[in-house]
Amino acid sequence: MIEVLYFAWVRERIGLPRESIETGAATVADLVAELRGREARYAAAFADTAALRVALDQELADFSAPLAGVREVAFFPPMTGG
Amino acid sequence: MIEVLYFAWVRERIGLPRESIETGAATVADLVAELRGREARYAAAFADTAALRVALDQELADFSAPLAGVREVAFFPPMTGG
Amino acid sequence: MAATAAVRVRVQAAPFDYGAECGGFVPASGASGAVVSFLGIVRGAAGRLARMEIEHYPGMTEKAIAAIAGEAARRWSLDAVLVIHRHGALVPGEPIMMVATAAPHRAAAFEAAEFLMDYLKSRAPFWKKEIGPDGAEWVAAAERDEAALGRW
Amino acid sequence: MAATAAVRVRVQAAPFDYGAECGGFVPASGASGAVVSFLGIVRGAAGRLARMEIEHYPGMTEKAIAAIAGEAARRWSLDAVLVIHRHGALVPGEPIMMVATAAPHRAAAFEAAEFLMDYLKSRAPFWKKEIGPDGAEWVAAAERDEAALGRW
Repeated sequence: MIEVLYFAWVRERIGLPRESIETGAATVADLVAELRGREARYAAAFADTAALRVALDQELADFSAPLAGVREVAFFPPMTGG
Repeated sequence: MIEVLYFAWVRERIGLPRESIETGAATVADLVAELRGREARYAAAFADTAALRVALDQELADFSAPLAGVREVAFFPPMTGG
Repeated sequence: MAATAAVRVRVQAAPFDYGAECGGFVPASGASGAVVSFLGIVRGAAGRLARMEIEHYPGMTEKAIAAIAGEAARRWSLDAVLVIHRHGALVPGEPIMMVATAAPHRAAAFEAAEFLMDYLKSRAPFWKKEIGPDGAEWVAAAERDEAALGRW
Repeated sequence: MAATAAVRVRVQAAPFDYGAECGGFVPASGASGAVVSFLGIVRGAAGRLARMEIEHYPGMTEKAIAAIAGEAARRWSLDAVLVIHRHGALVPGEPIMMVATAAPHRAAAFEAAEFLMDYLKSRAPFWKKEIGPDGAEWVAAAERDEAALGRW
């Protein structure tokens, strides 16, 4: 089981802030492919991963990063703080 | 008559903060030469004009600047504010 | 100095008082000769913006800011760093965030403050949404903000 | 913006309160999104400095600072500029001077504040004398301070 969090418009498109997912995905990209296949709202949120960022256990990561040992994955658009 | 002001170590070497001088000097450099010839304390203060700055009527100027129409000349070391 | 820089980070919904924070930062700056403070304010844009909502990622936000501040303290000789960043609903004129740096020399204080701003803008997990008369819109990341990181 | 920047300059012997000045500057910043403040503090240098005396050129000082602030307002889009510089006797830990800038964007606020500092250091008629246990000495102008003007 992995905790998956969504922020900003990713959260709005998917319609929830977080969920627990049972997955055998080896990498972030595999997880994204799996989520895309679920429902139209996921396909919409993950249509363009170039517009997305990912954090693994609260550290920024690449989409090619492995998920082994990861407890928390977060997807969000580029940050706009400051 | 021209008002001549001295600041910082120039003031200390000459021993006064300002004086009125009757001079026919055409430029700042001419005035400096005239002052240098007065007394040892002036010679000491004006020994190295590369270490000095000059302002004419409260605007920074060059030593080659003409004195015509100038009412106030100030000599001082490079500024160290801030 | 770097090893002993006093770093304080606050992530909060409540407004803060820039003057009081600046005043409070000075004693914390120790032997520093130079203090630089930056304040970001919600701009009104001629009635186009009714309010702003800032979402963040609790847990990661604090870690990310602490990492950025720690990196600044490694790169420059700093005595103290303060970062405050708000989340939640904000109206035009309100303070969004501030940074303050204290260093023996002004160049380090200025550079560290600009470094903090550049990284907070693109690497701390905050997302701004603007709510105006024509609806709500997530603020898009500016390419120049990403490009700004290249100078460090 | 440049034409309407609110420029305030104060040259004074009395101490000032950095926090209060920063707080008071924010309302003056109008529609600005970014405020940058800089504070210079007398450094103690491990007991080497008993006090500092700052001499200035009354009349020229105010004009020179106003000219520098005016130049900043011409170069950057600024809403407000504040410069305070002290003269007379100061002890370690006391504020020497401050600048504050307000602008729609942070880059302009930062750059204008650094420009003001660089020019005030080498072009405003102030001279610092350090008085310590070994006597008094006029602070020599640093070559790097003159060189710093080259970047603008």
